[in-house]
Amino acid sequence: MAKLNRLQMAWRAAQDLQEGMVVNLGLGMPVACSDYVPAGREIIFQSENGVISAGPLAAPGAADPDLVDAGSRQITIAVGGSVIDSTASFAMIRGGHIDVTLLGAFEVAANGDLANWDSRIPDKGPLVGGAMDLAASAKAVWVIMEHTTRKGAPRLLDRCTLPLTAPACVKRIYTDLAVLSVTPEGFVVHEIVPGVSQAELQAATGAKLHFAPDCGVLLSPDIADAG
Amino acid sequence: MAKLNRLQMAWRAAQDLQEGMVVNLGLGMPVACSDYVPAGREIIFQSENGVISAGPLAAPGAADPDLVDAGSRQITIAVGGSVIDSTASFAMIRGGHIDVTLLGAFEVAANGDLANWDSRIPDKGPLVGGAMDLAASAKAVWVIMEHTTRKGAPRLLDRCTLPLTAPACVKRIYTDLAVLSVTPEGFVVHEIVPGVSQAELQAATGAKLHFAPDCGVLLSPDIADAG
Amino acid sequence: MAIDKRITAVAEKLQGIKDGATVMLSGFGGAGFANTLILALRDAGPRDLTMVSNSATHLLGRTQVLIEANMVRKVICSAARGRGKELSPFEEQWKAGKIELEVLPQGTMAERIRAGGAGIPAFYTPAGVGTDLVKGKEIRRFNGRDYVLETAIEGDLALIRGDLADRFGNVTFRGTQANFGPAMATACKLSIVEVFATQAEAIPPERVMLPGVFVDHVLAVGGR
Amino acid sequence: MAIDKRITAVAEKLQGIKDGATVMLSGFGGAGFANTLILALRDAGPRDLTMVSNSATHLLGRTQVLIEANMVRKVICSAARGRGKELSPFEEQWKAGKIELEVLPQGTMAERIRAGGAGIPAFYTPAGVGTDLVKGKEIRRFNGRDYVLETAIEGDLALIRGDLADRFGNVTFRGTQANFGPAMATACKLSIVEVFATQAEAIPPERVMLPGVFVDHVLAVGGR
Repeated sequence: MAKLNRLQMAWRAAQDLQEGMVVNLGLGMPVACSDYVPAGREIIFQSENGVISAGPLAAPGAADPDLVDAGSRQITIAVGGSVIDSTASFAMIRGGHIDVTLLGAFEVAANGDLANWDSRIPDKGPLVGGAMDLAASAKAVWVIMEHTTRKGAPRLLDRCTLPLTAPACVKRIYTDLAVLSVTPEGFVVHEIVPGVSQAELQAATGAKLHFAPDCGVLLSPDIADAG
Repeated sequence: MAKLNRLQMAWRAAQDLQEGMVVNLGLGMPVACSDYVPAGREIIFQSENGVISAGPLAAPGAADPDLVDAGSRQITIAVGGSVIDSTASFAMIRGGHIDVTLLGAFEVAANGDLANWDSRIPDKGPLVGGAMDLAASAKAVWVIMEHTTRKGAPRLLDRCTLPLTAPACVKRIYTDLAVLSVTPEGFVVHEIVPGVSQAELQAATGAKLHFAPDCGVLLSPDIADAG
Repeated sequence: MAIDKRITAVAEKLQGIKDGATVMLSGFGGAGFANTLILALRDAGPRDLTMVSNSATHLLGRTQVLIEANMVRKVICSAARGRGKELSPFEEQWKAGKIELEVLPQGTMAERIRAGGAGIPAFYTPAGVGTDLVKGKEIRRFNGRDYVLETAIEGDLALIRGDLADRFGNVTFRGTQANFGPAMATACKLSIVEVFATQAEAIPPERVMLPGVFVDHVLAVGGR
Repeated sequence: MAIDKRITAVAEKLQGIKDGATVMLSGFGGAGFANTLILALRDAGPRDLTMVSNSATHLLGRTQVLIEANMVRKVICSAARGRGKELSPFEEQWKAGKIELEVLPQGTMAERIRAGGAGIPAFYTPAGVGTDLVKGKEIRRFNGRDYVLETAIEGDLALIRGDLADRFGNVTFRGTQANFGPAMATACKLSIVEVFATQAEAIPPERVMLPGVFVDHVLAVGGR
């Protein structure tokens, strides 16, 4: 069984980003996607603190503490980019001008419910950030997440057990085992990593899986994940 | 009886604008006020199409059709000014960031009701513009208007007869006969032009006038009104 | 293939505008009218349009060519009065009952358009409360003051005038060209901007006044 | 005497900030924190503050000095979680019931602040609908979708970081310094901006990012 590592998951999701799309990348695995966009494809990476078209991380020595993305990383502005304030940035998000938001998740339900903001850590304060605005209003919500918890419990469920970020919003899911979409019938599997059977994938999932007629193999290049 | 002409009325109102005030001037007599601000006093003249700090009209030959005020006049930007879009301009207006708006009026009532947008011209379309936003939200609404109609009927009334722009908003009125304020008790007269008695002013007014204890003489320099 | 929103002709881009569409036209006082695009829309000829424009009748803007061509079924504006005593083309058709009119306080109109682009379905505003203009609309009290509920306006097509544009669709404005343009671009399914000139090279970040995210096509027409 | 909003010391300007005041602090991810002004506010010492800031706990911003000084009664933010497993100063006081928390979707927070400065008492938004965060709030359906009613947030004091300012109070921002700053400036009775440098000469119109109309005082503190 060839589970993808975190960077490979980001790579796989990045392959589905199309020229000219306006894309918001969430913290964690999603932000790594910008490193794996196919060469020559121009994507507008929006960051909710007001960056329109974030470029690569700033080179050491050239980093500017006044220029950061929503993950507080010191970045650059891509050619053609600009900066707006928070109200304008969320007007853009809320108004449906983000083609895809790629978010991490704790759980996703078969109806597209997303839980990614409150994992119920005792005493730690809640962290909402921009996830609810993005999940509610992006044209498409895609999720990158491990298929199961570290203990092997499924994260793709009939119903979420954790507090929701937004109901019925997730359209596509990239896990370390498979690529799935959320349809009116529930989860549909489009690709599975080599060495995992449909039955094994179903066993790792907390909701009924449907398999696309052209369900294929989820392949990714070797990418070392130091993280 | 020394009625003020239109430019003298504008002059009188301009004397009450204080250093640093943010002031919006309506079409007609109000826009003339900017010509009569006492020397050395800096006023920020906002125009609702997005001009923050309009300067004088553009010189002939230097006029730029892309730079106009809300009266479609080709203007300049004053030192320290800038330009914003309509949504930002009305956010500024609606949010109470205009210290004074000086508007023309057909009628004002003793409770401060303002009627200045619909004079019921048959078949002509209605013209609201920014007056309702300004009247509803400026910190102070001042009016410049002739005391009576051309036929001598009063424009300062117990109740407006024309459709309202906003209720109970007017604070101060500059007419060709007097300077008045609107108080919880009704109209209070502060200055009257030479040669007009309190009784004559009352006779030209459609609501009871109160006279301030220090009611003075309304004087203005000679200004020729070509209009 | 890189992002390139520059076009050399607009007719084809307007073919998808159907009868009954809502069209937003920027412009205020002679500044910011996309007159080239408006004429192209007249030539495209969709009918029963709802026209959203600050004024139904402009002296310098060409908004009334759509009215004169009998393409407009409804006007949403803040100013519907033509200059002078004779009736404007809008007033003629309005008087004859051929055009419906929704007249709004200018700030309410601007904010409703912004709301349309910003995912806000409705908001409360003080403008117009206590006047005939809000008859039939919901009034609600917050902190001891009455406000009127106003809903978002969205459109099918925005025709906007700017100064410069780059291949990403980033736009700058001169003077007071912007006025309703940026908000209209956010509120419409298809947003086209005519500019003095276009360039392949990106406009510097700090000079961008309307981000290309909100713009579909830019057309250089000269005429600064 | 001309308009001049430049100040050389801020302590006196903060004397009017009373116990129970609402204070807005700009800043996001290390950019745009008015750390000099925040320390001055700590020294001024008003108590029972409501602190409006994107994050209750910043690594690079000094927002938590107000919390550590026991000056904050309530926090309105979108992020209340400290990094690492140990509790942040905010989390300690929150856990102990000493600080009330109102956590909002970041866009809702930004729009509520904008509304406070723009004379909009309330608006509807889709963010948070169907989640625990909108419990007790009014839900209303527009065009077949549910939205939540959110009200404006206004403040007594905004402390903002910019780059350059002129005597009119016009401000520019570098990089992503702006974030919540411009909206906060519009929403507060008193708005103070610390900048790298001030100048008597006016900032050119096309470079102004926060108009001086919304700014009461500007203080040069260096530190670019």
